[in-house]
This record gives sequence, structure tokens and C-alpha cells, in this order.
Amino acid sequence: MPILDIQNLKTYFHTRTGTTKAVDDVSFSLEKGEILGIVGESGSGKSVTCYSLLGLLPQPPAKIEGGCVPFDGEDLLHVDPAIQRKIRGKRISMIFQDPMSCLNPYLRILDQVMEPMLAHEPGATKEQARERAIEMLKKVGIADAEERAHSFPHEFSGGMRQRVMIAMALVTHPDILLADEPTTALDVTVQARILRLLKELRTELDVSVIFITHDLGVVAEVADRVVVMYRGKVVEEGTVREIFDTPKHPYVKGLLACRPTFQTTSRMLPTVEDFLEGKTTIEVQEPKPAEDTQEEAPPEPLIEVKNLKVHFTQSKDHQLIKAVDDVSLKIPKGKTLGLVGESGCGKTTTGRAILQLVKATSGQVFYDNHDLCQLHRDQLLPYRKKLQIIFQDPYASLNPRMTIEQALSEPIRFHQICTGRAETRDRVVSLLEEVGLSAEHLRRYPHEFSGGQRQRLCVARALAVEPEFIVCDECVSAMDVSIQAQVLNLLRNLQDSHNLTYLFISHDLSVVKFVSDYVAVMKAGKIVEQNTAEDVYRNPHQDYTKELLAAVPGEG
Amino acid sequence: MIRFIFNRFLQGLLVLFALYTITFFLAKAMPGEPFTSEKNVSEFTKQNLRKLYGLDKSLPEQYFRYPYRVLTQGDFGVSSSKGKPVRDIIANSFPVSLVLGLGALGFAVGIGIPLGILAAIRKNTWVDWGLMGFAMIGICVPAFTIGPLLQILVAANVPWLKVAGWGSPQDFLLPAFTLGLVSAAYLARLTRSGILEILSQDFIRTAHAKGLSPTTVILKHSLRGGLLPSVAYLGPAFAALISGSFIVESIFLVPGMGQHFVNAAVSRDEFLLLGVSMFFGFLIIVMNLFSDILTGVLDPRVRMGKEGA
Amino acid sequence: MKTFRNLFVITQSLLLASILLLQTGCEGETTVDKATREGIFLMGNSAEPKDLDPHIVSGVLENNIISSLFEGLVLEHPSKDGVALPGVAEEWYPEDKENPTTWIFKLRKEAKWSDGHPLTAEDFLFSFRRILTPELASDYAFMLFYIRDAEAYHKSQRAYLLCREEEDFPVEWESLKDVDFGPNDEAEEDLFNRKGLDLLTAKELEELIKEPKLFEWPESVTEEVRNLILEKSLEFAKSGKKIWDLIDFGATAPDPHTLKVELNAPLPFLPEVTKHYTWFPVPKHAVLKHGRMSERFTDWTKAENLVCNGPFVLKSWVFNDHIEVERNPKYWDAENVQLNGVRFLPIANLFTECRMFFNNQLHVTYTLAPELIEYAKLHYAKNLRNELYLGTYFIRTNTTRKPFDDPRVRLAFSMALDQKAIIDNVLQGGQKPATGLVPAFSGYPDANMVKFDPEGAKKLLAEAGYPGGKGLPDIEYLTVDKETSKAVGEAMQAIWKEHLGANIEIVQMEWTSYITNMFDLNYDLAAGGWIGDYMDPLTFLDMWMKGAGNNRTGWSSEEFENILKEASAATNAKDRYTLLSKAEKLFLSERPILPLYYYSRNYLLHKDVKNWHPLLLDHHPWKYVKLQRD
Amino acid sequence: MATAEQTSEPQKAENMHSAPSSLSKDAWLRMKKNKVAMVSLGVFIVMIVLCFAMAWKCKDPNIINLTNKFAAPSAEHWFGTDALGRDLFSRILYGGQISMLVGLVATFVSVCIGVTYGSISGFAGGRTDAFMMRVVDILLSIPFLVLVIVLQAVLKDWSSDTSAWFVETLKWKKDFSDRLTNIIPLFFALGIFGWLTLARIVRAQVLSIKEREFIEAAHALGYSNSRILFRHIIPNTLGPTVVYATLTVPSFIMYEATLSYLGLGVKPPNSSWGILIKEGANYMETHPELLLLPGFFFSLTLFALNFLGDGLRDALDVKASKD
Repeated sequence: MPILDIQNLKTYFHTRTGTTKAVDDVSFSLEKGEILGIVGESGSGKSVTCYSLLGLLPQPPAKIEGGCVPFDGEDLLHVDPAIQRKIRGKRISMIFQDPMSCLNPYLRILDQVMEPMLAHEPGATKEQARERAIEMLKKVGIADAEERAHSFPHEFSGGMRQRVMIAMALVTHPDILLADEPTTALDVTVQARILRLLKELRTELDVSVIFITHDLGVVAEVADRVVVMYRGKVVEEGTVREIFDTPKHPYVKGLLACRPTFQTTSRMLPTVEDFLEGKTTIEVQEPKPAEDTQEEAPPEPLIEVKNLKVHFTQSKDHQLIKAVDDVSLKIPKGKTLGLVGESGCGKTTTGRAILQLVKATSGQVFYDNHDLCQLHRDQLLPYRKKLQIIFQDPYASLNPRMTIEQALSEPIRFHQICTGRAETRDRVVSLLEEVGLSAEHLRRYPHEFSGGQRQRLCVARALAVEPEFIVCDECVSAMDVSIQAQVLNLLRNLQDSHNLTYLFISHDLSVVKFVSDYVAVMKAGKIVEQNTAEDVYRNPHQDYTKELLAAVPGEG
Repeated sequence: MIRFIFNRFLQGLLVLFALYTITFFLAKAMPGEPFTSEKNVSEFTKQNLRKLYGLDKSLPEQYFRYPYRVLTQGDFGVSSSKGKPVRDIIANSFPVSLVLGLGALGFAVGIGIPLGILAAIRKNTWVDWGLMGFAMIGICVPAFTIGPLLQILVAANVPWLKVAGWGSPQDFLLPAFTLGLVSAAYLARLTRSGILEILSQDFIRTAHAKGLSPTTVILKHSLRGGLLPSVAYLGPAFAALISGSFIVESIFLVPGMGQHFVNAAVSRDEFLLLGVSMFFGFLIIVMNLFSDILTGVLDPRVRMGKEGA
Repeated sequence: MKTFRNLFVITQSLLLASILLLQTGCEGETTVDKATREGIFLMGNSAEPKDLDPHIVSGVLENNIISSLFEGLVLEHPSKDGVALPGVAEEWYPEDKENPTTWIFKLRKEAKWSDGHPLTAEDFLFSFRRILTPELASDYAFMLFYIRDAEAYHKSQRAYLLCREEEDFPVEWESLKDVDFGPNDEAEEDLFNRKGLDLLTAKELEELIKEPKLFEWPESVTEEVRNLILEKSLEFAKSGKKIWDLIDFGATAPDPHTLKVELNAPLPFLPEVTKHYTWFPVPKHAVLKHGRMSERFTDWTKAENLVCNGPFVLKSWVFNDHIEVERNPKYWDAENVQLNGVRFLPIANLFTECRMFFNNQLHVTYTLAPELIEYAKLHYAKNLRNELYLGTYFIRTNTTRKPFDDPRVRLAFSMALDQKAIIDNVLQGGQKPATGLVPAFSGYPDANMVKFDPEGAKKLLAEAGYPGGKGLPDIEYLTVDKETSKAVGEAMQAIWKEHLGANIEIVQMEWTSYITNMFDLNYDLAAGGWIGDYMDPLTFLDMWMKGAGNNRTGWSSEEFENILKEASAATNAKDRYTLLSKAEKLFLSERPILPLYYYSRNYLLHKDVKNWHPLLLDHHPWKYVKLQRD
Repeated sequence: MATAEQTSEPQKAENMHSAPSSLSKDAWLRMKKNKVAMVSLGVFIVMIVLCFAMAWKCKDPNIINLTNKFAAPSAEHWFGTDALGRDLFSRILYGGQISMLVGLVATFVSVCIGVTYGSISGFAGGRTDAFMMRVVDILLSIPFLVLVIVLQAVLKDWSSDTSAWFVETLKWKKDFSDRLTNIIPLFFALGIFGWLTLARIVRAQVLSIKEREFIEAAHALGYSNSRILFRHIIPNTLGPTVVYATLTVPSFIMYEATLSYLGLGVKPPNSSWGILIKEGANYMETHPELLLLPGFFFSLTLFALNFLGDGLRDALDVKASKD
């Protein structure tokens, strides 16, 4: 008998602009002791489903329009809020995606972990709660739990925080754990450890888990059974094997296909749209027979970085932080160098130092045989338009108060690429068309676009000044796979048509493998391995590289 | 931490010195002098008076003499209008202002913050609009209207409340309320927006997911962060409250410090003016520092570095 | 949400509960009830006194306190103006009734200071010398200038004192009045004129003799006189002697209980003058215990140190909060003192003061805000006091500037001033329209020269070349930052516009700026007024002499000054009044000021207060005031 | 919780048809949906029309009729008369001209200074920032009254001289140029102090905005510092600025009364709301209408302004426009 049985759940959002059917007639069940993966892209309604179960949606605008979820003799969807509170955190716990923002920054770890127990077990003394909290923190793998429990969340790393979240969720020994994208924001190696921990805890504590994620690799790694959601509906349900080996729904097929893996060799990715449009055979461009030339003589480097060092002094404790420590790189013209490493390894700082956005402590950055580090602010101006950057968060990197036309025409005017009003406008329109948008978007603001469109806009802005070199800083990391595929295809196209050179910074090894000609692996400010992409992935030399590759979910 | 305080202390000294310079020359630029009187005071007497207060000396000499005497002898000069050492005047009136200011702060915090929280909970309802309208009244209606109204409507009808005067413990109620009202209004607005900001954060969802009651969520999880803007406001505001208010002191006959700012300026009482201005500057510096430290206490992230990650 | 609202309710009710807790322990008796029962008089006294040293202060509010602590030679009568009762002096008389230049005061033998120390004539001599000492820089020292050589001492008139002994001094001393013996602040920076000849040190005098250009003499002074003065001054300065040794001071003590005062000129009303606190004795032994004679603000006036001789002694002085005095058991007439004590409250805010009275917190207010007169008339008619006061409110004109350099314009503006309308509608305090400069005195003729006559005013203005106000420049009316001053200004603005077609611009300033601008003659019209210092018309007239501290109109008249001089020599009171009246009429015919009204005092007095009678100077002798519940 | 992605693509496209062309137009469209803000705007416009257009049709506010003081409301005098028998209604309307002008212009001036100063301070950071903020500390502690007295002395002759110049050279009406030159010194006094707190608020905003990626993108595009500051940072600080600015309007209006009494502002017999309230408060016991009527106009305008400010903030916040 399933421990949780969701029947015909309907959750709609009523806003001024209309009604969104976020969850539309969804039914599935969770068996005792299993890990059920819910897969879907953002907006598919997978998170809203879970929030509906716990009554965590703000009402209005959300409204549960129908369905029932019997649990322990009550209907979870229509239960008195006070009783629901007793279930929440006691019988059903939840962990969230971003452990950074989901832990209260103002309270100590211990207080937060103790809190559910104090709230739900009226008889428990503070001392008991403390003991249990420490025990649980130990169980999730926090060393020196007694001491570290008195720290604040910001003193923990991301992985540690997620462990704290798990400890907090399990401290009351719940029957069900809802895990909403718990590993998405983590590095691959950390992600692997957390997934392992979850599996262990499931058996140890006998808890059933609903695991929500957009990452098919993760699901393959952790789940027993999978539910795939698309636009508020369940499109497919089955065991992991069934879903991965014999997907039935075109959406699921597309989802599986558009994800770059180590095995992908094509230059372009199929997109989900192709599948939804009913194309049965997916035509992707064959890889160019370029490998020969590559191996013979790598073309002239466009960018050469020599012994780059960036050091910071922390303002409070005056500690020297070597963010980038003696890095040397060569990026051939028209090629892509992938820079991989875990968060905090200095890959982002390297990218910014190349663009002179961060002042280098020492070392040189040559572009066309000019050392950019030596140039004065004014002298740098002509190079600014040759070197551009695309950031991870396309929303944060667009000025929210500028229309697209303003945002795109500003660099064009500023660098005097076009002078006339009409001329500028034509150029903006052609840029938009180039990235797959159209002239009707000119007057919109960034927030009116979806994530993928926004990233296209960022690409368009970078292209506006006709650069030769673009740093792509985690530029697809926050995206769903289907959109990721579109953006990656766009970058590819542009590289071919404009002969662009990329520095592709990412923590996602599959994506890097897909886009890069060369790969450099970074750890703690240093490059540990650097070679052609094929060589690095097939034949890693360093232990660290091997560890990274092994941790990639779904590739083991 | 110690280094931070030390740094700010040094900056504070520079601020005080700059403040002294400006106040000194402004005081000199005012028309008239301490001995300007409608009485028939002869030029001869005035010269003797100037000699008495050292005002006959050259401007640079006077400029350096004051800080020299303050630093070496702790001598802040004698007030020409009150005939007492400035140090004694401040020592006499500051404790009164402190009590009044603390009372005002009590009212401000006791009224402003609960109202702000309530408005935040009932965001965009009539409760919210009503409370914010009430706050607006607090900001709009000046002390010289509220004070007399309280005297006429409250003090005149409550036997144990006096219209004005200072001495019995209940005397601080009306002036403190009058003084604190504006701050209460500001605090209500700041608390409201601060809490709303925090309530939209992810960790509030976590707290709900734990099954905590709404009260606990508000009090334990959102109040601390939601109060940060209020704390930043309270630093300088508290300095202003405890350094007194001319209007409130005049209406309620409170022997506080605020009246000296006005009286010293009007009677060209240079030393008293310098004394109270420097004291106020000192309070501002200390309170700003204090509010920065308190922000650190409330927000552990600020203590360590700028941001956690 | 519900729990939250509860929390809110709880905090609020806690607050209320704490307030209610305070309520217990307060009986139903009002502050005034209690004070009346205890015999403590509660007085609104406008502001914190500058000091309690009679030689330092210069205000009315200080007088209220000081007159409870100290007693002068004679005492005010509780109900009659211009009548002197025995104070420290048992009896007093001029040596020559016809020519009252020398006065004898017989001091009572039992007079004592509050610490038991006997009070003798020596204390008076010390006090006179102290207030006149230049270093003490008392604002009010001029009140003693009637005494022979007092002025010369206070102003350190070295040259005069040295030269008057010289029998064969070549010229009349009078002819040297333009010499800068005293300081001249308009002189150039590097000249000794700025400091004043009499104040130069020996070193400076030597320098001056070497380099005569350092001092500018009037042309008329001969070389011989110049050298003589310089020589004598230098000789004296070198000798190290003090000015005090040079003078022949008019006050002496033939025996410890007799004070003899010789004056510069006959002064029939000297006892009136001695009622002023500048003439009060201060305890020599106590003053010297806490500092030098000429030191200001020493500790002798502190509550724990103050020694005095009046009906009360200082009980407590809480800065800016209150001053309380209590019975002085050593006072010679202690058994006739009616009150047990007086509490003076420095209430600057007029409205607060009245509301405190309405709330039974005061026995008497210092004044009554004009805005509240209507309310007081309605609800507190029995308490409302409206008394004539020895003062005149007027508008100064700047006679050095167009258009008020023309007396016809001044007269026209004065005649167009509808005094009654302003009094009745703006001030409402029962003031009397000013018919002259000097308020009504018994025996002194009313000048009766100022009248409202708009037609005459128009005519005069036309004569002066401004028919219907045409050609009149914009006129700046200077006044202070008070609501009433502004209202009066606005009313006059409208009246002058209506009757004369004049454009008045009202300029409000805070007090010191206003005084400074007025003193610098930087105005066209300026609000002003004068409260008499003593019961004599002269207190209103001598301020208009050239260079007198309070003239500030730029107006002067030789003739006016000659009449005043003549009057000061008059021995007969009636002749004197006639002369003074003549001077007043002359002054009014030129109209350098536009009299508006004679002051009245409006205040609230509790019914428990007895023996409190209307007095022109409003100095109520404390020992007679009584509190009694009917 | 409804994440940015939740609204699906097709719905967006529908909204796009009426795509506005600028931030202000866009903000206006959003504000039209906010009822409270629109009512406030209505009230505010009525006030402006009353004070600036209707006032000329009313009685002369300065005509004194000493025998008809404190008259009750009548057809002749809608709100009755004041202590000198002047028509209260037209005094309130004429006073409103001054007060609104002072409140809005002084706020505008202080917003200009405060935003520029605060954003430069926050943008520059480091020692420049510390220095600029300490300057604010100093200005905050300067005794206000002393400065006003000095200003009054310095500017005393300035305003009449300037007024005379306007009349002679530019042939302005004397009355008008007098009123203008009288209130200009007021802006000096208010301008010196009004911007201090605002500068602190803006600075705090800038500190967080300058870390955002679009600023880094702007740097990468090689924009000059001033361009980044004025085109990219300042527009994003507008929300809190607007709210704070509306909160300061009442204090500016009340300060005007105090300053006028010190001779730095409106010259009698002209009036302003601040002065009317200040003087009306003195008649609280006997003629409360002298306080209540101008107080009502004053509060109503400020309420309207305040809710308008809130609405404006929401309207300017392009992100919040979704729900």
C-alpha cells in the first residue's frame, strides 16, 4: 500500500494577467521506503505539487482547485491549518534547492536543527533536542558536530549547508522526505556525496523520499521510480530503466536526447521542440572532419595568459587569498577552451582577470600580442569591444530598467559602431534576429523574457560590439536542459559564422566536453591539467580530474 | 573588531575637529555677540566682558585656545548666558534628556515596531493602509501641535498627570510620547518594509515547512532580519532623541539639553554652543558606531566579512 | 495571525497597566492646593536666571528671585507706587532738604546676614565698589552713576581724574569730550583710539609719546594739552597706583550703621533708585570667601553657599528646573513674613505657563499669551489681572535714511497709526494708546501729543513730497520672531498701506540679530519698547541723548540735551517735572520714534494669593505676600 | 514562490502588444492599476488646481478687517476669518502655493543632491566613501539654527537686491519677483541639510547594486564610470528614494514656517501652511478651526503624496509588475 497517494491534484495560480494551471490533474503514489524521482523542467509544476501537499503555497494567488491526498486519515489538501502544521515537519519534511538562502542567516545552526523537534514534541526538553540534533548532524556527516553546531549558516560551505538542511528535516524522524532539487546548486563531487548520503539515510531511517530534479542524470543515480512532468501534467511514469531505455512520450525522448553527455559527438544538439513537433528522426549536423587539422597544428593563440596571479586580502582578518595562482593558458583563434573546476577554484576570477574586470596581481594577458594588464583604462577601451563576457545569471546581468532596445543600442552607440538612429536600430534588430529573437521584442524589459531568451539577449549584447573573444561564465548552468541545448547551439552557430573564440567556464563536465576543443582543469587557483578535450576526458592524468569525471551522475 | 572600532574612533576624532572648525567659524559669523543687549551696555563694559571670556584675542588664537583648554584642562569654557561652566550645564541637563530620550525610544519602539509588524502581516489590506495612514499622521503632525493637544486633552483630565514639569516619575510620559511619535511613525514604516523583505525570503518557507506557527515564524525568523533597517535608522535617531528637543522641552518644561542648542545660538553663547554641538557630534558618532555594531549582532554575516560566499 | 494580534494586545495592555500602577499613591489634592496648605508660593518666572548675583544680572525675572533673597536700603510698598518703607535702613533723609545732594541712611543695628554675620555700612560700600569695578563688567553699573565719581571709576577716566586736580589746566574739560578717552570701536584697527587713551598701559603710553601718530586727537586739542595729558597718564601708569585711589568716592560710612551718599547732582528720588537690586548689599565676607571681588560667577551664589539678608534664603537651585527659597530666620522682620517659601519655575513657553495655571500648578503666571486672553476672559475672568505697567511700546525710525530723515514723514507715520484698533483687536490686553513717550505718572503731565489723525497724516506726507505714498521707497520694518510681534507688524502694514499708501516689508529676525541690526542702523522702522528701571520720567528720556546706548535712531538734539541737563540741576521736584515734560514735548515734535501703546501686564493670579496689589513697576515685596484659602 | 519562469511564453506575448516605449510611460501604465495611488493622484491634482488655479479667483488673502476677526464661516468667508479678520479660505489656498512649492522644490533639490552624493560615495567605495560619509556626519551635527542665522544675515540684502534686478532688468512684476526671491534663500537652508539622510539611503542601495552582474557587464563594455553611475546605477535606486522623499516633504513644509519666522523665507503678510498651522496652534483652545482647517489641507495633501510615493515605487519597480 502506498504511503502517499496523490489523486487528481489541481493547483492553479490566479493573477491579474490570467490563470495559470501550474498543476493540472496530477496523480501518482509513493511507496513506503522508495525514492520517487519527479523530473521536469522549470515551470512543469513539480515543485508546486510538493508545496501543495504541505500547504506552503501563498493563497492567493495559488488555489488548490481539486484532488485529494489521503494521509493518516486526513486529506492533506483540505485539512485544518493547525493539523497540517503538525504533519508538516513531523511526518513529512522538506528540503529545498538553495541551502544558502533556505537556512536562516540570523540563527545558529543548532537552534535551527533543534527547532522542528521542539515544535513537534512538546515533551522534549531543550537538552534532549540538543542531543538529538547533534546526533543527527553527526549522522549527516558533519565532523565536530558539537562545536560546529554553534556556527552560523554562512560559515558553512554549500554542501555542508545541504547536510544541515537534511539533518533538520530528519531530526523528527519523518515518514516522508520531500527533496526539492537538493543538489542542483552543488558541485558534482559534493552532489555525489549528498546523493550517497540520502540513499544511506533512506535505509537507515526508513524514510520514503520524493526527489524533485530537472537533472535526468541525478534521477538515474538516485531514484527507484520516475515521474516525468511537463506543463503541469504527468507525461510518463515508470522505473528508471523503463524511462531511460524505452521512453514513450516525445517530450521525455527529447529531454533525454538534448542532454549532452560524454558520448555526444555531434556539433549540434537536438532540441525538445524537435521531438514535440513530432520529428521522428533527428537530424543533427555531422561533426566536421576537422580533427585532423586540430591535431597537426593548433592555430595561433588569440589570447595568451602567462603566470596570471590574482590575490585578495580579506578585509576583516587580513588573510591573503590566492584566488588565481600562477595560471597560464593559450586559447587558439576560433576555438573554445573549457575551464572546469568546482566552485571557489578561481575559474570565474580567471575569466574576469582576462577581461581586466579584476586587477591582476601579476602576470600577463596577451591579446594580439598586447599585454592588456599594462594598459591604462583609456587605452583599454578599444580592446573592450574585442573581449566580451556572458554571465551565469542572465537576469542579473541585464539592467532591469532598460528596454532591450536601450540595452543593445547603448554599446553600439558608445563604441561608435553605428551612429545614426535608424542605422543603430537596424543593427539591433539584426542582432536580435541573429540570436533568434525578433524586432517585436525591442520595447520589452528583461523581466518579460524567459531565462533562455534573456541569455540570448546577453549574447546579443556581447555580440553588439563585434567581439572576437567571449568569456562564457557558467552561462548555461542555471538552465533547463532543453533551453541549455538551444543556447549551446546558438553559441556554436555564432562561433562558426563569426569565427569567435570562447573561454567556456563551467562546472558541468558534460557540457564542457560538448562545447570545448581544449579543456583546462582548475583546482584551488591552479591549472592541474590542460589538454585537448578528447584527451582530458578519455585519458585523465590527474587524480583530481578522475575524481571529477567519476562524480558526474549518469555517466558511471 | 577592535581594529574596526579603533579606526572609527580615529575618524570620529577628525569629524569632531572638522565639526568644531565649522561651528566655530559659523558662530563667529553670526551677527552680534554674547554681550549684545537692549540694555545700555557701554563699549567699555563690553571690552571688559570680552576680556573676561577671552573673546578679545585674535581669531586664530581663540580657535586654538578652545581645543587646547578642552584637551589639557577639560575646560569647556563658561557659558556667557547662563553663567555656569558649560561642562556643568551639560552634566546637569544630559541625564534629563537621556531619561526623556529613552522614554521616547520606548514609545517609538513599543508603538512603531508592533504596528509595523501588524501592517506587514496584513499587507495591502485596510489594516495596513490604516496603520500606515496613522504613521503618516505621526510624521505630519508637528510636536508643537501634539504637545499642547496632550496637555489640553490628557493632562487636564487625568489627575495624576501634570501639564508640564519634571520631577515625579510620571512626568516623563507626555513629553516622551510627543518626542517619540515621529520616530514611532518612521519605525513603523521601516519595520513594515523590512519584514516584508524578509518574508519573501526562502528561509521563511523552510520555517513554514518545519511546521512552525505563524507567530514563531514572524518573531523568531523574520523579526531579526526585518529590524535591520530600523536599527540603522535608530542610530542617528537615538542620538537626536537623547540630545533633547527644544520644542518638547519648552512645551513640557523639561530641563533637558535641547533648549541649549537654541538658546546658545540666540544669545550667541559661543562656548555653550560649541559644547552642545560637539557633544551632539560625539553622540552621533558613537550611536552610528553602536548601530553598526548592533547590525553585526543581529546579522551574523556582517560580523565576519561582507558576505558569506 | 490571531496569536500575533494577541501579542500586540498584550504589549499595549502592559503599557497601560504600568501607567495605572503609577496612579496609585497620588491623592486628589492639586499641586496648588498642596502648596497653599504648605505656604509655598508657586511662580512662573519665564526663564532660568543668569545668576543670583545682584551685580551681574540685568533682567526682570532675576529681580523676582533676588528681591526675595536680598533687601536694599529701602523697601517697596506692597500697594503704593513711589512709596518707600524701611529696609536695611531704618531712616533716611537728605542733609539739605532743599538741595538733596547728600543723603544719610541710618542702618538698623539688628540687621544680619543669614549666616548670622552682622550687616554694616561696610557691606554697602563693598557692594558699591564691587559693582563699579570695571573688571566685573556689570551691565547695570550705570544705575550707580548718581554717586560722586562712580562713573569716573567705572569707566577708568584716568585723564579726567588726574587733570581735574590740576588747578592751572589750560582748557575746560568739557571741551575735550570728543577725545577718545574710552574705547572707540569704530576707530581703525592699529590706532590706540580703539582701546581708549585712559586704558593704555605704561608701555603703550611710552610708545605713543614716541610715535604720536598712533592716536588721533580732535584738531581742536592743542599740543600742550595733549602732552600734558600723556605725561600725567604715563606718570600715573608707572606709579602702579589704582584708579580707586584717585577718586573721591561719594559713598562713605561715618560709622558702622550710617551710610552717607554724596551725589553728583541733587536727586530727590534717590530712595526710589535704591530699590533697584544694583543697590542691594552683597555679603563681603561670603563673596571674598569664594573668589576675588571682581570675579564673576564664583561659587558664592550656589545654593549651599549663598548668604543673603532678605526675607528668604535659597533652599535649592536645580538648573533649568526650579529655584526654591525658604524663610530666613535671621531676617530682622522674620515674624511678619507670611510665606514659608517661594518656588520659581523657568517657564519660557507662554502657553505652557497658562495651561499649568489652568491645571492648578501655579499661583501666578509671569504673563499671559495674547492668544489666550480671550479664553482666560471666558473661563478665568476672576484670575485675570490686567495692570498698567511702567513701559512704552514704540517703533524706532532710522533718521539717517530716507524717507525717515524727514520729521514730517515720521510724524505722518505716527499720526496714521491707529493705536486703538491694534490694541483692541490684535493685542487685546487692555493696553493704553500711547499719547507720548512717558507713561502716566502721578504729578507728571501727560504729553498728549500722539493722536490718530489719518487726514493730517496724508497731508503731512504730501507736504514731505510723497502725496498718497507716491515716491516712497519700500520700507523695511524690523521685528522679532514672535507671533504677536508679527501680528502687530501685519496690522500696521495694512494700516499704513491704507492711510498712507506705503509699502512695508516686514523683516523678522531672532533676538540678537534684531538688536544688532537695530544698533547698526540697518533698518527703516524697528519695533521696540522700554520698561522703566525706576519710578521717574528720566528713565524714559535720557536714553535719547546722543550716543546713549539705547538711542539707535540716529536722532539727536542739542536743545533736548540742554533741557535734560537743566533738569538734573533742578532741586525742586515740580520744576524738574516741568523741564522733563518740556524735553519730552520737544522729542515728540521731532518724533524719532512712533509711540504705539503703554504696556500693561496681563497675567493670571490664583485666588489664594493675598496682599498682591497692582504696581507700576510690578515689584511685589515678598514679605507681605500671603497664601490663604478662603 | 511563483518563480519567474512560471508564466508561460504564450501569455507573455499577449501582454506585449501594448508594449510601452519608456520607463516613465511603463510606470504610468502600471500605476493606473493601483487604485489607492490613483485616488491619491486625484486628490493631489485637486489640491494643485485649488491652490494654483482657483486661488486667483478668491479674495485677497492679505486684506485685514480688524473688526471682523474670528468670523464664523459664511457665504462671504467660506472658512471664516483669522485673528486679523483675513479670509481663511484664500489664505489656505495662497499658503498652499508656497508650501507645495517649498515642499516639492526642496525635496527635488535634496533628492538631486542626495542621490548624486550618495551614489558617488557608494560607487567610489573605499576611502572616498569613508570620507564622504564622514562629511555627512559633520553636516548632520552642525547646529541648524546657527547656520540659519548666518544665512539670514548673509542673504538679507540679497533677496531685495535680486528682486530689484528682476524688476528693472527683466521687467517682472514686483510682487512676483519679491515672492520668488524671498523663498530662494529658503531652498539654500533646506538644501544644505535636506539631503543627508537620503544620501545614506542611496549609498546603501548603490553598495548592493554595484555588485550586480549588469554593472560588471557595463564595465566589460568599457562604459565610463559616470555613464555606469547615471545610466545604470541611479535608475535602480529610485524606489526607496521616492518613498523616503515623500516622507521628507512634511518636514520641509514645517521647517519653512520656522525659517520664515527667522526671516528666511515667506515675508508677512504672505503665509504658508506651516505658518498657518504654527499660528493656528496658538488658538487651540478658543478657535480650533484655525489649526484644523489648514491642518486638514496639509495632511490631506501629504497623505496623497505619501500613497502616491508608494504607488510610484511599486510602479517603478519593473519586477513587481507581474502580480
